[in-house]
Amino acid sequence: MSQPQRLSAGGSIDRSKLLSFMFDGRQYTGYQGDTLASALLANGVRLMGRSFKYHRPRGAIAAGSEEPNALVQLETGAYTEPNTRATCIELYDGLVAKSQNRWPNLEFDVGAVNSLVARFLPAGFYYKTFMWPASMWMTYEKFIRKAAGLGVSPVDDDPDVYHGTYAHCDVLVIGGGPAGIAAATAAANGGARIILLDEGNDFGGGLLGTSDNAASTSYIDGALQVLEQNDNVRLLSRTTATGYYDYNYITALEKVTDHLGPANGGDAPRQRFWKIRAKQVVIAAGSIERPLIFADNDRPGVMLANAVGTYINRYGVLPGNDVVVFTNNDSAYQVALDAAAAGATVTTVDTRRNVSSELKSKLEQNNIRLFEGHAISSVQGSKGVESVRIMQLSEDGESVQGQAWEIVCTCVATSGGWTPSCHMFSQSGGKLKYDESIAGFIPDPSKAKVSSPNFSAGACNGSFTTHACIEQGIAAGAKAAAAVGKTASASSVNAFAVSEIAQGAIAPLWLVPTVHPVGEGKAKHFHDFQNDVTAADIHLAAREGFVSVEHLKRYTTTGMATDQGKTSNLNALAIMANIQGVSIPEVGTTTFRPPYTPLTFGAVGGQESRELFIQERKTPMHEHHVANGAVFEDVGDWKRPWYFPQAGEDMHAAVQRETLAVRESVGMLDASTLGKIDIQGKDAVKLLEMVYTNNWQKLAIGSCRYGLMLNEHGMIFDDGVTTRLGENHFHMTTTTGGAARVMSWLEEWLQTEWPEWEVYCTSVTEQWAVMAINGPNARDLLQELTDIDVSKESFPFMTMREGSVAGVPARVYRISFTGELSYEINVPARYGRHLIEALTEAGKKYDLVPYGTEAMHVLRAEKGFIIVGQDTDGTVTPHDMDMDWIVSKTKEEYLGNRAQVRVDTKRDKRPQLIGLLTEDPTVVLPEGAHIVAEVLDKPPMPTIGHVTSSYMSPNAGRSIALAVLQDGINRKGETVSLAMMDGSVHQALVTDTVFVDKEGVRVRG
Amino acid sequence: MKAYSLFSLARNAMSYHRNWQQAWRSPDPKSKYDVVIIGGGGHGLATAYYLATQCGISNVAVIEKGWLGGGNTGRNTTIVRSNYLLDASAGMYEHAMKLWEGLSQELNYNVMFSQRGLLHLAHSVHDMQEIGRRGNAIHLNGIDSEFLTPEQVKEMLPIINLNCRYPVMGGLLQKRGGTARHDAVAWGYARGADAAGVDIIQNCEVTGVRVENNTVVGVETSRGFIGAGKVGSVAAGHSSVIAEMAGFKMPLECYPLQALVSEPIKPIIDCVVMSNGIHVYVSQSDKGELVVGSGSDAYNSYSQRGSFDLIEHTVGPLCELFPLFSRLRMLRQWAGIVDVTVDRSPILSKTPVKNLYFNCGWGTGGFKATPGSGHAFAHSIAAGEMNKIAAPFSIDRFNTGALIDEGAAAAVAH
Amino acid sequence: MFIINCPYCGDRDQTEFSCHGEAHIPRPTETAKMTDDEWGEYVFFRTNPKGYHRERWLHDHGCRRWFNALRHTVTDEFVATYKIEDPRPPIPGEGGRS
Amino acid sequence: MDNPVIATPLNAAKIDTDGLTVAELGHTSKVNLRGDFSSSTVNNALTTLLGMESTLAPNAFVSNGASTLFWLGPNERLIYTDSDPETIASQWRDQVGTGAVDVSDYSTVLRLSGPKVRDVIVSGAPFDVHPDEFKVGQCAQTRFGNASILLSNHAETPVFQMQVRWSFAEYAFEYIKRVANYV
Repeated sequence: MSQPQRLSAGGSIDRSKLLSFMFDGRQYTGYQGDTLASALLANGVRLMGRSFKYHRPRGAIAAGSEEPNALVQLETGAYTEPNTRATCIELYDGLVAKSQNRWPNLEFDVGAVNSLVARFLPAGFYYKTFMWPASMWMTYEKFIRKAAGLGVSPVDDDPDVYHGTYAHCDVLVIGGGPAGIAAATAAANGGARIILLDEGNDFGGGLLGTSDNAASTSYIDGALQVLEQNDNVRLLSRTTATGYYDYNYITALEKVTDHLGPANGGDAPRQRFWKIRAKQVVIAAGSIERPLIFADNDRPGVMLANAVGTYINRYGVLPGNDVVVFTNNDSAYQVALDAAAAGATVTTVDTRRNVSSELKSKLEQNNIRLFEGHAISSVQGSKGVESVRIMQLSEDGESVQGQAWEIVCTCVATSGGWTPSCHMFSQSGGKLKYDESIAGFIPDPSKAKVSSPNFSAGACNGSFTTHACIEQGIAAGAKAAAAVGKTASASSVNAFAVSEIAQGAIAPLWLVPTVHPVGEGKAKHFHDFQNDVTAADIHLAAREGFVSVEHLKRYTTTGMATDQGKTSNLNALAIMANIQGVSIPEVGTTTFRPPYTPLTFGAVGGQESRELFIQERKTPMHEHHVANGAVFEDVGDWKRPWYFPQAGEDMHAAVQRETLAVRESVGMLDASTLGKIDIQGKDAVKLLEMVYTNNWQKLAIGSCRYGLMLNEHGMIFDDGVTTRLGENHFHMTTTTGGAARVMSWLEEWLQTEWPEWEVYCTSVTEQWAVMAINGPNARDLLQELTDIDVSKESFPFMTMREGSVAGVPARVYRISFTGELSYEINVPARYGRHLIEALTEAGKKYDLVPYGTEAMHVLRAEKGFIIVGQDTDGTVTPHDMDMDWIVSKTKEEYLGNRAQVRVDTKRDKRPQLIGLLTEDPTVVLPEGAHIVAEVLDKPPMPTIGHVTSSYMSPNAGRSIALAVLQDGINRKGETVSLAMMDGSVHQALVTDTVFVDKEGVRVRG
Repeated sequence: MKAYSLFSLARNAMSYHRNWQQAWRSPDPKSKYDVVIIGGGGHGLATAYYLATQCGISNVAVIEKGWLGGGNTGRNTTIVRSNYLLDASAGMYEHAMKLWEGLSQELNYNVMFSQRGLLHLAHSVHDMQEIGRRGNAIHLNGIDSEFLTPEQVKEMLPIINLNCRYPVMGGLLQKRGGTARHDAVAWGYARGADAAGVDIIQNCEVTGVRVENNTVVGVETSRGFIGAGKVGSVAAGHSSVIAEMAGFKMPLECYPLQALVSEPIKPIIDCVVMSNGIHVYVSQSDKGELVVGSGSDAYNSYSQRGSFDLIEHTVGPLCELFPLFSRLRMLRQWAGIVDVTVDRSPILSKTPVKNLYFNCGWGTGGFKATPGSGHAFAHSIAAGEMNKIAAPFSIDRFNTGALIDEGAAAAVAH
Repeated sequence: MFIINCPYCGDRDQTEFSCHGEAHIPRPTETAKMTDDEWGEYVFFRTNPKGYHRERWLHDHGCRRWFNALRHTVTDEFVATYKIEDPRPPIPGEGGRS
Repeated sequence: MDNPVIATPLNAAKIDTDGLTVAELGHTSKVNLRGDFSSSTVNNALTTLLGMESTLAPNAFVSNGASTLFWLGPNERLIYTDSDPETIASQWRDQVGTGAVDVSDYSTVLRLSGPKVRDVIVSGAPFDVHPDEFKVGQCAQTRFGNASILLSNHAETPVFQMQVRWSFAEYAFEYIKRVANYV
């Protein structure tokens, strides 16, 4: 018979839409509006999963996101999703789910052997063993790892897309129950911008599970209609507030298409991640029922009372035909009545002796048997409750006595009271206070964070009746609206007509005794179901001194499971408090850490994934490089041509060819990515004098000069050529990776240290497209395209000329990073593509070769030009680089000057830049290879330097290298040894750093 | 101290675990100790443990303002490695590594030190040069290190996306690297120190450092004055505060450092993965959770709260390098307070005040050093002079300029 | 996630800004006359208070102006932001002290 | 080599989907201007060179058809102009003696219109673009994903402009294209 536990009528499911789904390989049916859990219960399936440690059989205890037990592996293949709460999965046709953490199957799970040896596996047992022999730990651990871990990760890439977005509002209302709806309605009425969100697919919160379902839903719908018509209100269902951060920044996850099933969402993203900035926040997050902690309280069929009520009233499902309601407060009585009304045989067991006559008579009218001052002392049935035994509680609640009554039942509805959901308030930085009257923590508004103004209303504030929730909601909404300068009106909120049972006082009973002392006998008292943490574990923790909340948590793992202790934390605190004989607040409360419920990684990334992960920055000539077969290198975010292989060429061959061509004829390099800064103002020279180590006063207009920048540690951090365009006007270039850093460096000093100086820096990096042409034929090539007189005499080395190149306005800098005759042609970026095409065309007769960054590196190394970040590493001074020539001896001050003369910076024998020539000219030393003081047969060996740059140089006709070597400048001519990781050793001659054209005639040619 | 073993476990099971003794006592402070250690984190407890067990000084108190192991010891991502570039760092971290390798047995407490390997990924020519240099330096310091090709990386990590935004060009592997159970380290050292006679005093906040003619004589605490022959401050994020009490400044700034874990899943990655190019720092715990290191915010803070954008900039890269993680979920995020020096290396040093020693500045990398730091600090305090391993980490280096700059050595991009 | 009041642009999201450490540390003049210790003090040593902190922020995704802020390092809450040339706003509860 | 192609980073790419139209403007001349905008010298320069007033509230822009002046900072403005940017820059330097730079090619400008515009923008920008907060005539420098942008509101309908650096243009455009499907 299908859906044997489905009631013939009632609930807000759509019985006209029959859905079929698969659980553990079996076909079932349910209705639109079901959750996977309600549908399984309707089909009489109570066993839904296995616990983490003991593999105990488990069923759903809740109907919402607090569920610790009923975690399933949803769907398969690329769409699979581990650890998904069956109580939160909206049923769709064709849904496929599997139970987790069991082998070979749920009914028969080998792992359950753990529960047989459970007594040997108390909290923290692993700290006490698996230590011998030491070598075995890794083997033990393999098994531990296999055993742990619940569900399985997908093995394919996520086929879904996600959307992240910011949102702003006057008032954010967290929670769409009676309090939240009232707050939003009251606040919206005055024109405030509102966002109202709720994790359910329908608004209404607790009301959706109440007996007079019809009346409640019509009340909700009425309120929602008004809100929907208001343009200033955004209603977000299926949206969970996951985190509450400083200055009212709240993150929320919206499940946009999950409820449609895999690949049914069309263009819409699977989930949307909201980053909401709210001027005011109303927290109406409701509360979570606590289970009573009694012997074997984890058997499938033992559920939270409100969950039983919700399954009956919202889903039209009767979780069991024989129901025992076990409570220490009045809220569960309505559930008893609902179950009876649904046709169940109901017995109510109340730990209290003073049940109100009103409640008693209600039970009598419905033939519900009541045991006062009694408790469940044991549960029979392992894969599902078959019966419970109840016994009388002693006055002090410490023991059970007298005769045991056996009551046959398939469902136990238990209520140990209600815990306000203070997560959001606590995350906002607010402190909680303990409220005896409800035996729970509530927000302490006097200890809220000033920068995150919020109001708590309803059950999360300790008020559990619908009428109280609505009143508080109205008040909170009004206050929030007023705080943003909007008026609010209570009258806009409809009156709630449904009557409720009056709630009497709760009599806390944190641990229900059995005939055995806690921890003895077979039965276990679970408070953290998923992590299998029992009252006995808390006793052990106390015994061993793990008494502070955090120690308790970490030692027993209570509250650390995927439900983060929503149903267990307070029970654990209370049990520890009793053991120590202190009050619950004295034990303290653990910090509530985001997210409220687990948050999909993909959603957090939103759209900023794949191509949008990190921008690929490209120069105006990029397409031309692609067309010419460039292989690109990532330099920062930039794509730079690395080399241009021709048919049949590998990287080495291409680079050798490009390198030769430059010195033989002419080559061109895209240098657009270098940082460029326009510097103007009457104090511009003063700035250069401070940020560079050399002198800038006398630089002539139209001339260029190379400069080194130091930080205040005295270490090189960038370099480049700067050109004087006018008396008070300069054009600075920086390294590609350093562009932003240098710009910020200049502004920092100008704005914070020398605000009175008149200097204006503007980044013009992308204003200019730059092609560098290098080689003996560079002049002739340029002459073909320009009206500038490029003759040696009128356009000398280290000067700049303006004119037209290839018919477009250009600045041509005669500077060189190759030691060749070289011009860097700058044209406005819009003409970049035009320039490179013109050069290619005119270059044909000179066999113009495009070359990439690798050939550039070889060419500059042949000349001993350093690359900041490769030959330097942030710990080297100009002297270390053998560049004393660029440090002014006359300047009083420049950044980093004082650091040059610190004890350690001025000591000799610091690592210094030198050249290396290997004994065997065909050996190209690996970059990073180390020079050793002496060669030993095996490490450790003392090192005295390392290779920073190393290439095969076709122009030197052999391998060359740059290295830093202790006292290197004085060691030229010596032979040093380099020890390779494979054990081999290379000898190399220490030389100066120039390997080609030592006299430097070519660059001035 | 009753020894832990499979047998003690079985024996206690028979008596329903009623007879386990306290892991450590909760004594009232004495009026004076030979050495007072400020801070009951891993480093402080290790220092006390080695003072009592190796330096013959057992009249020691560890003073903790909260619960022991409650600072960065209980908030880090539990990574252990010793593959550092510079000799001073290699000396310290390899010293720690060697102690890690026998720690569970030494403490008779399973700290679950698991050498599942630690893999650094290189994503650019510059990264390759960096690991090339570091790999060689580590090798020549006698520490294990090997280079991997992208294919070998893929073999170790079948689920990795080699062709991510900055394609993986190679890797540097330290097989002896891995993880340990962070809480267990604090608890194991505490239990061992307590057994050796050390008083561990929790919920006791240091409110002042009493100095007489430039020599420390004790500490003012929320439980009264406690005299001390020598004081070792191992207060991590609160070191500047202790220094201020003693009347000097430290070259430190405190930042929030964030981390997060996923829901537990069956084993999917075995080794620890670090990528500076994509900014990923992930391992999988024995419980099955992906443990992910995030970044530190750039503003000073003692709040143990970070900015959410850092979480975005941690999860994004995680999914870029491991696209299949996209459907997994973040279970919990948190932050610690890290005390950072300019050269990103720690301070183990004498101070301007006689007999007052500081161990701090571990920044984002302290956990892995715990045994080595405690061992070196204990022997240095006992001797009154920083020992060979600790000496390079003196405060003086910020005046002489002899920084130990691992950060800068990793170099800026060109 | 702070809202930061840029003295020029008004309230903006934290992600438009970057923080650059303790404020009001002028670069010494005549550095040649300084000892290594004095220089080290200037470059490396910071107050790093657990409490009110004066620090420099840059509105780098905005007007690219540097400004100062007075912020509490335990609550992370801003007391004030002020232009580089502005006088220092007083520390709450400490009267005129600035 | 006469009349060379004048390129823009996106080659005038367009998006035309339900609720959103995006187009890259053709090459636009831009000049970055510095100075004390409360001074008469600056005011005169603005009047003589561009026929504009210097009084401009923070995060606002004004246009006189031929030129549009954007507030970038206390002493910084950006001008879109039909006149020759180099000439304006050099004349500014002569008349005011402060900074002026031709930045025409540094960035490109996307014009966005349609009911989806605001939702598209806030998908990547932490800035509140609600009509009550960000009115016609206002501009703001903010962040769109990883890109720094200059955003301006040109009409109620709404019509927004997004200025973005040349090398970030492709990224911003693809970003807009992707989220356009999601909002």
